[in-house]
Amino acid sequence: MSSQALSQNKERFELNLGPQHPATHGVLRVKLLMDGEYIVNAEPVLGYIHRMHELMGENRTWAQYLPNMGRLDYLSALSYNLGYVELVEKMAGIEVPERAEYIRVITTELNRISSHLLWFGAFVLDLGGFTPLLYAFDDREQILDLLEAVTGARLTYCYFRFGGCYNDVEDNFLSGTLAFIKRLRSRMPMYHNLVTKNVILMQRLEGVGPISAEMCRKYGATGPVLRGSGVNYDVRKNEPYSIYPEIDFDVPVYHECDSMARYNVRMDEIDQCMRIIEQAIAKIPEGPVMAEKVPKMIKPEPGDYYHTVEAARGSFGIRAVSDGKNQAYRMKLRSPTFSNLSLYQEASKGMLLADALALMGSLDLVIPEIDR
Amino acid sequence: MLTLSTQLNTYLFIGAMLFGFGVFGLVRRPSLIGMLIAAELVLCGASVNFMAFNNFLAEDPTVGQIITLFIMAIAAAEAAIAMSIVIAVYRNYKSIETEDLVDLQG
Amino acid sequence: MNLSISPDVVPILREGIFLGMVIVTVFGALLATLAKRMTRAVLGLIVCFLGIAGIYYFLNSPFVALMQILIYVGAVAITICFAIMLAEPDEMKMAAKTPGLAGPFAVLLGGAVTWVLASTAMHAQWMTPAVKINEGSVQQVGASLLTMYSMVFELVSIVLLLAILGSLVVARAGRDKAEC
Amino acid sequence: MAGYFKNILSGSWSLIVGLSITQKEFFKKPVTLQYPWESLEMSPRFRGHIQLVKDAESGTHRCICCGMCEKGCPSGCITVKGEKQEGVKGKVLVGYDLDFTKCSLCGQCIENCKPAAIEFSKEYNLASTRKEDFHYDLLKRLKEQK
Amino acid sequence: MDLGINVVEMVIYLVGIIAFAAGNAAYLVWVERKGAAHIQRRTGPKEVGPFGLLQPLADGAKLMSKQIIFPDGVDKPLFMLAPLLAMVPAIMIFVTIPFSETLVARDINIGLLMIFAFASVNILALLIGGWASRNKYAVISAARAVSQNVAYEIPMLVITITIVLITGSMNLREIVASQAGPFWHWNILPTNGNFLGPITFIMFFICSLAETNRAPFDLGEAESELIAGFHTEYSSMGFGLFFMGEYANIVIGAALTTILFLGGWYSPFPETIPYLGTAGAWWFLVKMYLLIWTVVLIRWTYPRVTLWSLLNLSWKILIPFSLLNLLASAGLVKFLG
Amino acid sequence: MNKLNVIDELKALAAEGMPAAPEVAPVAPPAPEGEEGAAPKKAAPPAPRKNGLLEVVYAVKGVHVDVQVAVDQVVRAAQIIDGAGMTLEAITGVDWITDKELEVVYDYSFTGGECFRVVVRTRIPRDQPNIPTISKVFPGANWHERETFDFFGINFEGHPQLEYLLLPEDCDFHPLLKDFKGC
Repeated sequence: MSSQALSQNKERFELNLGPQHPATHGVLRVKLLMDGEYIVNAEPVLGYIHRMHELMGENRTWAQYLPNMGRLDYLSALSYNLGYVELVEKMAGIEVPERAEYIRVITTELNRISSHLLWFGAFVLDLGGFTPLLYAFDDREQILDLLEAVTGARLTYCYFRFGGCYNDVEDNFLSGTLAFIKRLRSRMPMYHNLVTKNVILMQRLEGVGPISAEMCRKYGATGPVLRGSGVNYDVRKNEPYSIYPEIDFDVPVYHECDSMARYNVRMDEIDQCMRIIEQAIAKIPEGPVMAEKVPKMIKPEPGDYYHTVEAARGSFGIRAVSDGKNQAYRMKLRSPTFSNLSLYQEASKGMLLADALALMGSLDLVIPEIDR
Repeated sequence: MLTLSTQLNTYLFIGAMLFGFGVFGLVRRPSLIGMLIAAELVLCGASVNFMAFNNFLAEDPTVGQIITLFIMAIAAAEAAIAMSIVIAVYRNYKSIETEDLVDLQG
Repeated sequence: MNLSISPDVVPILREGIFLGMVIVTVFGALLATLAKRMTRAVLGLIVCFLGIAGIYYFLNSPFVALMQILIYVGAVAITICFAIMLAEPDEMKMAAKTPGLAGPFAVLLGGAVTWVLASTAMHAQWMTPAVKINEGSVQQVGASLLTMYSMVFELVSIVLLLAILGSLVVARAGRDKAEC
Repeated sequence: MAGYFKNILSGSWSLIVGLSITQKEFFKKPVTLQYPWESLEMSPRFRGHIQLVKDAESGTHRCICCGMCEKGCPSGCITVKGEKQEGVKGKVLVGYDLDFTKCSLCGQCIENCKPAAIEFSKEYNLASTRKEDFHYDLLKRLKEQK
Repeated sequence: MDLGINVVEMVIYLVGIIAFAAGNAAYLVWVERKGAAHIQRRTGPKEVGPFGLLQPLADGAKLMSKQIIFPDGVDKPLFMLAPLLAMVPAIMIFVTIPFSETLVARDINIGLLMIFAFASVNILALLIGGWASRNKYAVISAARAVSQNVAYEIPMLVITITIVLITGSMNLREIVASQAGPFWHWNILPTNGNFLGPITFIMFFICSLAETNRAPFDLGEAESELIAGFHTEYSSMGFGLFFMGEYANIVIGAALTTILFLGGWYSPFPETIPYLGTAGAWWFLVKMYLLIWTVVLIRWTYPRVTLWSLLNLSWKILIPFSLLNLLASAGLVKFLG
Repeated sequence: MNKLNVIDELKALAAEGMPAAPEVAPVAPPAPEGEEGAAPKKAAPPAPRKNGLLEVVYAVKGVHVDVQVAVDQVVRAAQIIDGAGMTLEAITGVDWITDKELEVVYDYSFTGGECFRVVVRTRIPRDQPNIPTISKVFPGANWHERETFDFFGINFEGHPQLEYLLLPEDCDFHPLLKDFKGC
């Protein structure tokens, strides 16, 4: 009897984390098998806001598919816009004016800062600190105001067009951006004093949720998760697109592999984004923001094309298969958090519930992008 | 006029009743925890007796109190050990019912 | 207007409170032994402990009464609650089981024990001491603990230490075995 | 052992620093806006739902019923109804329906519009409990604006 | 059972205590919300009454008008009993707290013991509430809350024993009286025989935070992990009582800290200074509410600790230090006093 | 990582399955052309591609190497790529309904240094969509394969948990198949 009893350990119980749970940031369900406070197995269950974006790509013209991009990752929508328009420009051979490229980079990097700020707040909220979230929101609102003045939207931007941008930026946007960067520079020490150096936060994050570089490779994790594992990989550096080669910036890499490393990577990235924006504003030329000869109806050559950009959460890849029509034959969206989350099951084994949620927060999940 | 609260016999009777309840529970309960609860009742019955004698009959009224405190300490120790035994038994047998523990010998 | 309670009423009030305490105690003890669900049995135990604390108060020992709450309610009852949470996930199923022969036997045995003890107590001739050497106040209890009964005091502390160690060892060993 | 005390000290210090920051922020002015009582000026590029442009010269809309907005719309939320009328070249707009529940405010319709007959409105107080409230007849709306 | 029980006095004290506990619980919620809002650069409640001062009443009315929901499978009697267990001991404790030399409901000889006895009943509320809810989050939360409470009761008691050792009494009024005078007579400073003075004060404060399940030790109701912990399934006044119990416990923690360390109702200034130097209940309240404000500020500043670092803090830092302090103070009392 | 080694090994792998004159892939087809270099007029659908390795122009296609292998070679291809320290970006399918074939596309990239992207693709018959899983080589393939199973109904043999990932568990359709008509 004893051996049989031992084999089936009844002390374990199942716990449903989600679909609605304060820590899952949206509608993600994690099926936890727990042994007391320890996690034996954590299986993420996806699909609660699956919208079949890939099928929409096959039913819409290339231009009509544009607004879908802002709905994937609503926190860094412009990166996704950028990836898609660059892919179509590559397919259709459209040249983009230089001013448009600069505007794209400036707005995308602003969007990346806002995304990281929101992540920062939400992450600390996951760890139980509420106030930093609202401080981060304060700064983020400034970015949203700036971007709203340019794009007309606050969250789900649809600003870039094949061959350029929807419209030109005004000078007060550029000066406003510089003023904002000055403001954020002065706020960063506050964030570090309040949160980064806080001993409780350090205890919560240091050594928690280790993800080795090899694990990242096996699961295809990218972005800050990969860079927090000591791999110097950033699409902006490794396969430069747009005007990134002309801009001098560093890729923050931390070798600790823990949640703190991922936290530090993102906080340092905010600094680097500010550097990029400053340089881009200094260098931005005058000129048109829209290519002159953009075909009314885009019909790329048949074949398949792949393009990757660095979104706020990792490398966002699009594989488009064209059959020469004005619609895509197949549109594959490779979202970074899908891969990042797929390692959660393995990485969270044997962790405490609180630590596992810290790990989940450090992956920076945006569920609509995972479910697509 | 009723003067129950000033009579030794009242307290002794309460103590005896608690003790009896404890014995009753010890025999009746099929599970370890139930028996543990009953055992606490037995200890309480004894304590009440001590306190009663202490108040009415003892020359030195600190003795009964001290003994009661000791009983409490023993009860706490007993509860801790009983809990660990219950957990250990449950881990091994998936049950804390005394009937299921027949192969405890080996 | 005299709003103070007249001295005549005080003993009645006192008896009333005392009876209340006794009823609470007995009710708690009944619940503790008869309740089908274990959690309710623990609740009964707690109620019983609180009643006994009240009875101790009547025995001129508020200190022991409060210690009763602190230790029994605050520690022992919580330990038992913990044991239930850890070891009885299916208490509903447990409740369905009725003791077979144990029931009547238990009633007989319990009743017999109570009867024997109570009748002995009632019929015995207790010697009332001529003089009390102190009042049994907290200070005096403390002094006794550290002078006359210091040896017992130390022994109890050793017992407690051993109990902690022993329970750790027992609980721990089970865990290792279950995992490998 | 020295590390033990150092950890305690530096940890406590970080906690005190954190407290001083929040205490300082406590005395600063709130940055929020009490929405229903105060409201923000929308930026010029703010994208509300689309509306027909009122032509300054003719005092009416410029729509020529080409249907490009309808075709360009990814979500199919625009229905343009035009009909032939005696003595008028081309079609005359008789109805311009917008189903705002589907609209994603991408601006494809406005880009596709040759005569620049539609623009984004600045409407943002658009709460309702009924779906029908978001079906707009833009032509009627334009007339009501007069 | 004293003979001269005055009915009027008893009723006044009882009503006063319940009003004080309930009023504090209600208005501390307001303080918490308003304070948190301003810390976060928001306005907070402002609609109901001036500065939102009637918000607690509106909240109370809302809570009372809600339906009590019993989820399937809950143990009904226990489920209903738990909120009462959370509130009643808290009110019992208020009986012993001396707000000034004369303003105390019952001056009990072993008041300190009484506070700890009834505070330990409070744990049962969490345990029973969590268990009766039949909700896994609630059960985990209850287990957490209890292990936390048990771990922090030890250093708290040891520190309290140190103070009792110095004072030689468990009577709260006498403990305060032994600190009579300006602040250098208080137990917070080593000058009064409490060897580690300010450190024990901070340790005791941390313990009281942990005992009352306040952030950053609010593991029991860690909303990002356990939804709302042991009161996940509670609605209406069941939740309301838990909530009030929590705030009443905060008041008790602050009051106890004031009594043990901050000289109770004594002014920090020498008596020679007019007005400021006079002792009285207001000084007690000033000190208590300052401590409560610190509690609020802490909640809105720090992230939550994990269970292990919480237990480590207790076992590796607080307990050794408090034992050290006990030994040192005992030595001090033995050789100097 | 040595790019050339990977290319050689993949080339050898692709050549293995067909002794009868494997197609010598043209190196770098002209930029605007389709991948086959022999894409006929737009009206006619392109013929199914033969197995083999193409080195394509990165600036146009976004990948460096494009290799089509036989169905039973995908695991070995994954092993070669894994051995080179590359990572799996995505797995997806394409429904070539006119050819009655499904294409499974594996995107690999290199994150350890200089950019290098490899596409491995294979074609399986539409009525028997079976393909070995590579989740033993890349555990990250687990979800990608489940997603492809959701959308195309491709059966990854040996997959540890081939259940619906994004679609509801009770659905009985595969939306990205070209004959899917909505539900």
